[in-house]
Amino acid sequence: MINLLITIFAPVLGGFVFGIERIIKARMQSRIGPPVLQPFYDFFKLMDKRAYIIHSLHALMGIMYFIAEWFTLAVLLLGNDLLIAVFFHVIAVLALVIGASSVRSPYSVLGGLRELMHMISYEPLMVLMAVSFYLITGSFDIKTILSFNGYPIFQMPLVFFAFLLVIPMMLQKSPFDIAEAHQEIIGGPEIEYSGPFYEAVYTGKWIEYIYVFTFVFLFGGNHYWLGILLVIFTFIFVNLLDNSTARLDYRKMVKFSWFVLIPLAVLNIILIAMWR
Amino acid sequence: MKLNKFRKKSPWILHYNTGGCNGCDIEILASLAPKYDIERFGALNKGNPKQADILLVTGPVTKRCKDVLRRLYLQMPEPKVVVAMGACGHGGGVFRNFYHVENGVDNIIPVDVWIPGCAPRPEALIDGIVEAIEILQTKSKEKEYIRNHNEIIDKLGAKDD
Amino acid sequence: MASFVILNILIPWIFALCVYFFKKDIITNFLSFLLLPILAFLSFKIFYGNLPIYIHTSKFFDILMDIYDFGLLFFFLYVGIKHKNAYVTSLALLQITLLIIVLSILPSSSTANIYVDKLASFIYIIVALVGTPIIIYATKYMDYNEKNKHKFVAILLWFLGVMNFAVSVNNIEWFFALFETTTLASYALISFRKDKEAVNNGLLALWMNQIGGVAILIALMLMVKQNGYYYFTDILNHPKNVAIAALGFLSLSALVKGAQMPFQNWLLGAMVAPTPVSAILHSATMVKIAPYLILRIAPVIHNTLLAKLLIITTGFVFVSAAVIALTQDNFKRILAYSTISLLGLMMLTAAVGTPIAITASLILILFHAFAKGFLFIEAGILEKAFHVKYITQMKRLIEKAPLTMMFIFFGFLNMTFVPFGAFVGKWMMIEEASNFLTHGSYILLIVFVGAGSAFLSILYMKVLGISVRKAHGIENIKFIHLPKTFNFISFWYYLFLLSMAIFIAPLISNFIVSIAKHLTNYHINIYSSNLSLTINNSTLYFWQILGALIILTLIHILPYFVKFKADFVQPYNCGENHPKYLGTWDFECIKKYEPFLMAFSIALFIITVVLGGGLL
Amino acid sequence: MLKMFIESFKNLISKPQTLKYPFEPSPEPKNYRGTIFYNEELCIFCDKCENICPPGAIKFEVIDIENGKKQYNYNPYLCIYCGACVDACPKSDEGCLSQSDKRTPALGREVVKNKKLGYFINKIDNPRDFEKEWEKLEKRAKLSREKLAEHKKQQRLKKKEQIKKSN
Amino acid sequence: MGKITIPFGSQHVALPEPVSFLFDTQNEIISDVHVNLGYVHRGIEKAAITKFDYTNLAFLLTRVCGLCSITHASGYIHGLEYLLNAEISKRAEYLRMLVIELDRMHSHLLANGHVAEVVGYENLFMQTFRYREKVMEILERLTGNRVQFDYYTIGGVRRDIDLEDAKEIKKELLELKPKLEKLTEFFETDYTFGLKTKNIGKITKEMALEYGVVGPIARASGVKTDARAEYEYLPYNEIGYKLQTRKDGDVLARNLVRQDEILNSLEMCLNILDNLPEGEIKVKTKGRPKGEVFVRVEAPRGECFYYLKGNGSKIFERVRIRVPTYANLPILKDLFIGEKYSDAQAIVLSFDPCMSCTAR
Amino acid sequence: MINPQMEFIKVTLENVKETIKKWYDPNKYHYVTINATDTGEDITIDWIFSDLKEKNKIYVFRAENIGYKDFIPSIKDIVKISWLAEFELADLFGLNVQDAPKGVFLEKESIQAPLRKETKWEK
Ligand code: SF4
Ligand code: SF4
Ligand code: SF4
Ligand code: SF4
Ligand code: SF4
Ligand code: SF4
Ligand code: SF4
Ligand code: SF4
Repeated sequence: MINLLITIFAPVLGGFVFGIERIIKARMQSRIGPPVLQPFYDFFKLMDKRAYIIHSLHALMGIMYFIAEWFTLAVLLLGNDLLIAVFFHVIAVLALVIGASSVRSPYSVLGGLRELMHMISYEPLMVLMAVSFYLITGSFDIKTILSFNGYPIFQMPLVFFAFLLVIPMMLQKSPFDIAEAHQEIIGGPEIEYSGPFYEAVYTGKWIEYIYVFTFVFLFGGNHYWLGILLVIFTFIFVNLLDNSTARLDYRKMVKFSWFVLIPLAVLNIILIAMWR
Repeated sequence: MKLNKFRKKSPWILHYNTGGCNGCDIEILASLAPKYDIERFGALNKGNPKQADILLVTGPVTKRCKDVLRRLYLQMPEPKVVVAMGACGHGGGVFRNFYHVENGVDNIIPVDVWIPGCAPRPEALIDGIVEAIEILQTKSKEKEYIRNHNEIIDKLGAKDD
Repeated sequence: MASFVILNILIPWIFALCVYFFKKDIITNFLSFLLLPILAFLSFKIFYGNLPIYIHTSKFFDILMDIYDFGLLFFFLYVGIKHKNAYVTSLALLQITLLIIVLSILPSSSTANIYVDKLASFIYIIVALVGTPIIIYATKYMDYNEKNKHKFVAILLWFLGVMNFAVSVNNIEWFFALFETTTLASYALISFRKDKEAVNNGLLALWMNQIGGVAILIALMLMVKQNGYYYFTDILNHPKNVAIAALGFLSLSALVKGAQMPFQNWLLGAMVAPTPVSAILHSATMVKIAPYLILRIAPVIHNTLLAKLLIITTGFVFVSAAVIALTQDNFKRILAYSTISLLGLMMLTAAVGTPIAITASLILILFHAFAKGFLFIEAGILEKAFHVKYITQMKRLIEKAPLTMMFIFFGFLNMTFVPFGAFVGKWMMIEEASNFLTHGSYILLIVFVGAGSAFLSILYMKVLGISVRKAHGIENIKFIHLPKTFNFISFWYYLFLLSMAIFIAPLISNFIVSIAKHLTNYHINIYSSNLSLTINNSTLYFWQILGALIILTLIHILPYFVKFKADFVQPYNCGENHPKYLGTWDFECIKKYEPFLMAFSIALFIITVVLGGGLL
Repeated sequence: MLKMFIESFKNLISKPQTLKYPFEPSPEPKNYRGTIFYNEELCIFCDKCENICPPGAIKFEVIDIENGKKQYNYNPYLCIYCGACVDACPKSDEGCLSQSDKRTPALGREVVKNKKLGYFINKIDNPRDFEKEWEKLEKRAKLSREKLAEHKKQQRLKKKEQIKKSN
Repeated sequence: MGKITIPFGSQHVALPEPVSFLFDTQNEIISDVHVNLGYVHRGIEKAAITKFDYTNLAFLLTRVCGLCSITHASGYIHGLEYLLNAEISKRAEYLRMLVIELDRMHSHLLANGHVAEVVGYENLFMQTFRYREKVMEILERLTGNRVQFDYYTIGGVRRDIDLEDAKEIKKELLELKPKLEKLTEFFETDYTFGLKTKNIGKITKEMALEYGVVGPIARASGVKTDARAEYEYLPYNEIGYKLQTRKDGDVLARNLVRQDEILNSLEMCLNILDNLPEGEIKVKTKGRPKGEVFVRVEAPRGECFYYLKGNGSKIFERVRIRVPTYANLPILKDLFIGEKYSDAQAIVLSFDPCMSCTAR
Repeated sequence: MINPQMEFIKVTLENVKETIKKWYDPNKYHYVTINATDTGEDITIDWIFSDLKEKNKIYVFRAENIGYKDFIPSIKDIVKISWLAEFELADLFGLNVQDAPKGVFLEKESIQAPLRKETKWEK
C-alpha cells in the first residue's frame, strides 16, 4: 500500500527532496538558497510557458522520459524484482538519449553521448548490487529484502560504498555531473527542452531521486530506522561530495567506475559468497 | 488555478553581454555569490534561452552582437521580459553613437526594464529583477514580435548539413 | 514422422536445383514463396510430433558421405591452389590426412545416423520462419543491379537445406561433412560477387571455418580413441566416459563457427556479399550452429572446468565485441559485431548448462535470429533503396526512410531492451547465476552480462541517435514506396517480434521450456500465468511487459503521428549561426586497445582448449 | 577535496552569509556615486556639465530663443555616474549640481519622477518611450542650440548694424 | 564520423563576455579551433580622438574594461601627466597604488573563482566570491562604485581616504588575510580541482617567451615579467612588491600565481595604509597634451600598454591601447589543440580573457 | 612621473622585416604591438618592443610617410603573434597588410577604416 502511495506521489516527493537539496546545497555554500517549494514553483511556472519545440519527436521523448522514469519506479516498488527494475531504467535512458540526439545541437548531442557513458558506469554496478542483495536475502524481491532480519549494510559495506559513489553519476552531481555539465554543455540532454516539455524532463529527474533512495533504503533490511538513517546520511554525503569536488572528465568516470567501484563490489560479493 | 503567480517565484535568467565593459557582468556574477544570492528568489542563471524567463542584457549592443541577441530573444519562450542592465543598455551609455554600436538594447529587441548605473550595484540588479518579475506576471503568452520580425527571421536562418 | 524430416531436409535442395536450372523469375519467386508455408508446416509438425526421431540409414549412405567428404576436401584443396592461398591449401591437406586417419579407426556402430529431437526441430522452425523470408527477400533484392540472381537464390535455398540437415545428424563424422558443407556454402556466398575483395573474404571464411573442421576431426579422433563413441546420442547417454578433450575440440569448432574472437574476421568479411547472405548467416543458419553445438554437449560439459572456461571466453567476447562495435562506422559491420557479441552470450548461457540457462540460451537464439534477420534485411533495404551504408550517412534517416527507420529502431529495441527476448535471456541468466556465486566464473558472468548489455545498449542508442537527428519538424515525411516484397518481409518480422514480445510468457513457458526440458530432463521452474512470467521466485508481470512495450512502442512509432501544436525554434548554438558538423563519438581510443583485447581473447581461447580440454 | 568537504559541512551548520536585500535594507556607503540632482535656482547655465558629460546624459534645451532661456534635461539611465559634471560645475559647492549617494530606481512599469532630476524625466509617462523621447530631445537640443547660435549671430549683427547706424 | 563541431560562445554560461570559439572535436578532443573575437568592438580608439577631449577621456577609457578599469585610467593618466609635465604628490601615488592593488585582488579572485566555476567546483567559486565581496566593499567605500572606480584624475585622485576608513579597511584586510590563505590552500591541494587543472593547457617557458605572453600567464610559466618591476610608474619598490612566479605553466599554476599575487597585494595594501604620506591628493595641471608617450602599466591580466600622441589641442591625435589579453590570445588558439573540450573552459578562463579591451 | 626611455629606429616598409629579424630575440625583447597613426595625409606605423631586463626601455621601429595603398609586410614569421595586430591594421585603417583578412573587428555594414582621419565617426 505504502509502495503504491510512494509510486503515485513520487513526483511530489521527489520535488520535496529536490527542494531540500537545493537549500542544503545553498547552505553548504553559505547562501540562504531558495524556498523548499521552489521546485514546484518552477514546475508551475514551466506549465505556464508558451510551448517552443525543435520538433515533435524531441518533445515527445521528453515526455516519454518522464513516463519511463515513473514506470521504472513503479516496477521497482510494485513489482518484486530488483533486477528487472534495474533493466527498466535503461528505457528511461533510451528516451532521454534519443531525444537528446534528435536535435542538431552539439550540446544536446554531446549530452546524450555522455549520458551513455553514465549508463555504462552505473548500470553494471546496479546489477551487481541487485545480485548482492539476492545473495544476502535470498531474493530479488523488495518485500523480502525489507523483511529480512539483518543488516545488509554490514554485510555489503563495499557495495554500499560503491553505490554511494554511483549515486552522483545517476543524479548528475559533481564530480560526476558530466552529462549535465552546466558550464560545458549547459544541461546536456535537457538543453533543448522548454516550457511544459522541459517540465517533463525536470520532474523525471525528481523521480530518479526516489528511485535511487529506495535502493539506499533497502540497505537497512527490516530495520527501517537504519534505512531512514542511511537515506539521510547518503543524502548529506552526496551533497557534501557535490560541493567539494570539481567535475571530472567522462573518461575518468568510466575508468573509476570500472577499475575501482566494480572490483570493490565484486570483491564484496565474493567475500559474502565464500562466507556463507 | 492561476498559474501566472508562479512566474514571480521562479525567474530563470539568461545573460548576454553585447559588448559592454564587463563591469555589469561581474556584478551579475557577484549577485549569484553568497552575499546576494539571487537564488533566494528562485532565480537561476540558466545560460539557455529555451528555459529562461528573463533576458539580462548588458552592453550597448555592438553591430556584431545584434544578431546573436535577436536569436537568443527569439529562442526564448513567452512570457519573457528583457532587462537591460547598466547605462550601456540604455542608449549605449558612454558608448553612445559610436560607429560600431547600436545604441542600446531597445533598438534591437523590446526592453521592459532598464537598470541604471555604471556599473549597477547588485542591489540595483535585484531591484531590476523584482521589477522584471512584476512585469512578467502581467505578460501574456502570446507570441512577441520584434521590429521587422519576418525580415529578420529570414536573415537569421540556420544552415543544415 | 521420419518422412517429414527427410522432406524438410530435401525440399530446399530440390527447390535449389529447380531454381538453378530453370533460371526463370516466376519459378524462383514462386518456389521461394512456396517454401515458407511448406517448411513452416513441416517444422511445426515435427516439433509437435513424436520426438525424438531416429532414422537409421543404410551403410551405403555412410560410404556416400565419406566420398562426399573427400570430394569436399579436395574441392577446398583445389580452391586453395587456385587462389594460391596457403592457409586453405594446408588446412585442406591437414583435413584430408586427419579424415583418412579418422576413417581408418572409425568403428562401426548401429546408432541411428539421423536424430531429430526438440532442439533440432527448434532450429528447423527458425530456419523456416526466419530463413525462408530472407530468400523471398533475396529474390527482390537481387533485382537491384546484381548479377546471377537465380544462382544466388539457389545457393541460399540449398544452404537452408544444409542447415536443416546439419542439425539433424547424429553421427559426428556426418556432422563434420555438413559442417564443412556450410563452410562451402558460406564460401560460395561470400565470394559470390567474384571481385577480389569478395574472393579474399570468402577464402578467409573458408580457412577459418576449416580450422573448426580440423577441430571436429581431432575431436572425433580423440573420441574414437577413448571409447569409440562418435554419436551425439552416445555422448549424451554416457557422459562419464567421454573424453573431455574431445569436447574441448568440439567447443573449439563451435567457437570458430560462432565467429568468436579471435576468429571474428570471417563473419565481418561476409559483409562484402549481397546483404541476404549476411542476413542468413547471422540469423538462421551458419553461426547458429555454434550455440547449437554447445547446447548439444551442454549436459555433458555442465559444471566442468571446460564449461567455466567457456563461460569466461565467451563472456569476454560478449563484452569486447560490443566494445569494438562502438568504434565501427559501417552499419552492417556494427550489426556483425553485435552478432558476434550476442553469439558469445548464447554460448555462454549454453555452457552454463543448467536448465534455466539452457532456456535462456534458446530464448536468445530465437529472438536473435528474428531480430538480426530483420535488421540485416533493413540494412539491405537501406543500402539498395536509400544508398546508406555508413552510420554517418544515416543522418536524418527518420525523414528519408521513415518506415525502414522504424523497423531498425524496433530491431534494436529487440536486441537489449525490456521486455524483449534478449532481455529475458539475460535476466534469467543473472537470476540463475546468482545462485552459484561461490564459483568465480559466475561472478564474472554477471559482470560480463551486465557490462555487455550496457555496451550493446550504448551501441544501439548511438546508432539510433544519429538516425533520428533532425533540424526541423518531422512534418514532411515521405513514405517512399518500397517493393511489396520488402514490405511483406519487414512486416513479417515486425509482427512476429511484436507478438512474441507480448506473449513472451506463454511462449517461453510452453514452447521453449519444453525444449530445454527435453534437453536436460529436469523440471524447470518457469511458469506463466495471465501472461506474467515467473522464474524461480521472480516474476515479470504482464503489466510490466505491457508497460514497457507501450512505452517503447510509443517511442518508436509515435514520432510519426504525434504533432505537437507548438512554435518551432532552432536549436541553441550559443546564439550563433555556424555551419556545423554533428557526428558522433567514434571511441577512437578503444581502437588502441583492440590488439590487447584480441591477444587476451586468443589467450583465453587457448586456455579454454588446453585447460578445459584437460590436455595438460 | 577533504578540506572542502569539511568546509562545506561547517558552512552547513553555520549561518549563511547572505544579505536579505530587498527584505532588509542594504544602504549604499556614504559617498556612493548615485543620482545627480539639480537645482535650477542656482544654475548659471554655463553648460560645463553638458560639455564634460561623457555619454551626454545632460542636455540643455533652449526653450526661449529670444531670452536664451534653457532647460536642464537629465537622463539618469544613460548617466554613468562618473560625477564629472559635479566636478565641473562652478556652482556645485552651493548645491546646484550634486551627486547623491542613492541609486536611481530601475525603469520598469513607471517612470519615477523627481523635480530634482530636471525637466525631461518629469515629462515622460510611458517608460517605453523613454529612449525615443530622449533621442528626440537630443535632436531638439542640438537644433535649438544652432538656432540660438544663429539668433545670437543675428543679434550681434543687428547690434553691429545698430552701432554702425548710431555711429 | 567522429567529428562534432562545438561552438563555445559568443553567448555561453561559462563566458562572461562575447567571444566565440568554434571547436572541431573528435571524441571531445579538440582538433581545430576557429576564433572570432570582434564581438566587443565599439570603436573606442576612434572616439578617443574625436568625441572626447583629454579632460573626460579617462571616463571613457575606464570603460574599456570593467575589471581593470583603474588600470586603464592609470595607463592613460600617467601618460597624460608625462605629456603635461605634472608631478603628483606622494599621497596621491600611494592612494593610486592602494586602489590598483585592491582592484587586482578582486580581479584575481574573480578569475580564480571563475575557473573554479567552470570546472564544476561550484562551492569553491562561492567561497572565492564570498571573500571577494569583502574587497569589493572596501573598494566601494574608497571610490564610490564597485566596478567603475573613476578614481584617477589628472594630477591625483578624486577622493581622499579618511582616518577612520583607513583603520577599518586595515582591520578588514587583516581579517581577510587568513581566509585568503585558506583559499590558496584549497586551490593548491584540492585533488579533484588538480585533476581538472594540472597539466592542462600547459605553456612552457620557451613557448611563453616565443609568444610574448604577459602577466600571470607568463609568470606561471616562470617568465619574470611584470610592468610594475619593468616600468616605473608608481613607487612599487617602497611598499613591498614582490614578483611572483610559478614553474608549471598549467591552469593550476596560473591560478596559484594569481593567488600568490593576491596575498602580495594584500601585504602591499597593508603597507600603504601604514605608511600613507601626508599631502595633497590632487595637483593642478596646466597646458594641453603635446608629444608622444608609451606607457606600460600592469593590469591584473598583465601588461597594459598605452600610446598617446597629442598635438597641443584638447583632443589627442592617436590613442592606442594594447591590453594583455590582446597579447595572450594568440597562444590560446594553439593551446587548445589536443585538449579535451571539457577542459577548454578552464583553459580559456585561466587566461582570464578580457575581450572588451581586446576588441575595444 | 613616468620616465619612458623611448628609442626610435627609423625603418622603411622594405627593410623593416630584415631589421627586426636581425635585432629580435624573444629572450631579450618583448613584442608589444604594432601601431599606426594617421597624420592626415599619410600613415606612420610603429613596431613596438620592450626590453625584458632594462627598465623603462621601449624600442620603436618607425616607418613614416606610408601611403594608404602601400603593401605592408607581415612580421608573423619573426614574431608569431603579430597577426592579431596586423589584422587590426587591415581592418581599422583599411591598409593592405600581407595575409590579413578584413572583418575581424568590423562588420560589413559598419563604416570601414574608421581610424583614418578622413572617416567621420558620428552617425
Ligand atoms: S553600463 Fe557601465 S559598467 Fe555596465 S557594461 Fe556599460 S560601461 Fe560597463
Ligand atoms: S577514452 Fe578516448 S578513445 Fe577511448 S573511448 Fe573514450 S574517447 Fe574513445
Ligand atoms: S562665470 Fe561661469 S557662466 Fe560666467 S563666463 Fe565664467 S564659466 Fe561662463
Ligand atoms: S555623472 Fe557623469 S554621466 Fe552622469 S551626468 Fe554627470 S557627467 Fe554625465
Ligand atoms: S555646470 Fe552647474 S551651473 Fe553650469 S550648467 Fe551645469 S548645473 Fe548649471
Ligand atoms: S556567472 Fe554565468 S553569466 Fe556570469 S559570467 Fe559567469 S558564466 Fe557568465
Ligand atoms: S587588461 Fe584588459 S581589463 Fe585589464 S586594464 Fe587592461 S584593458 Fe582593462
Ligand atoms: S578582459 Fe574583459 S573583464 Fe577584463 S578588463 Fe578587459 S573587458 Fe574587462
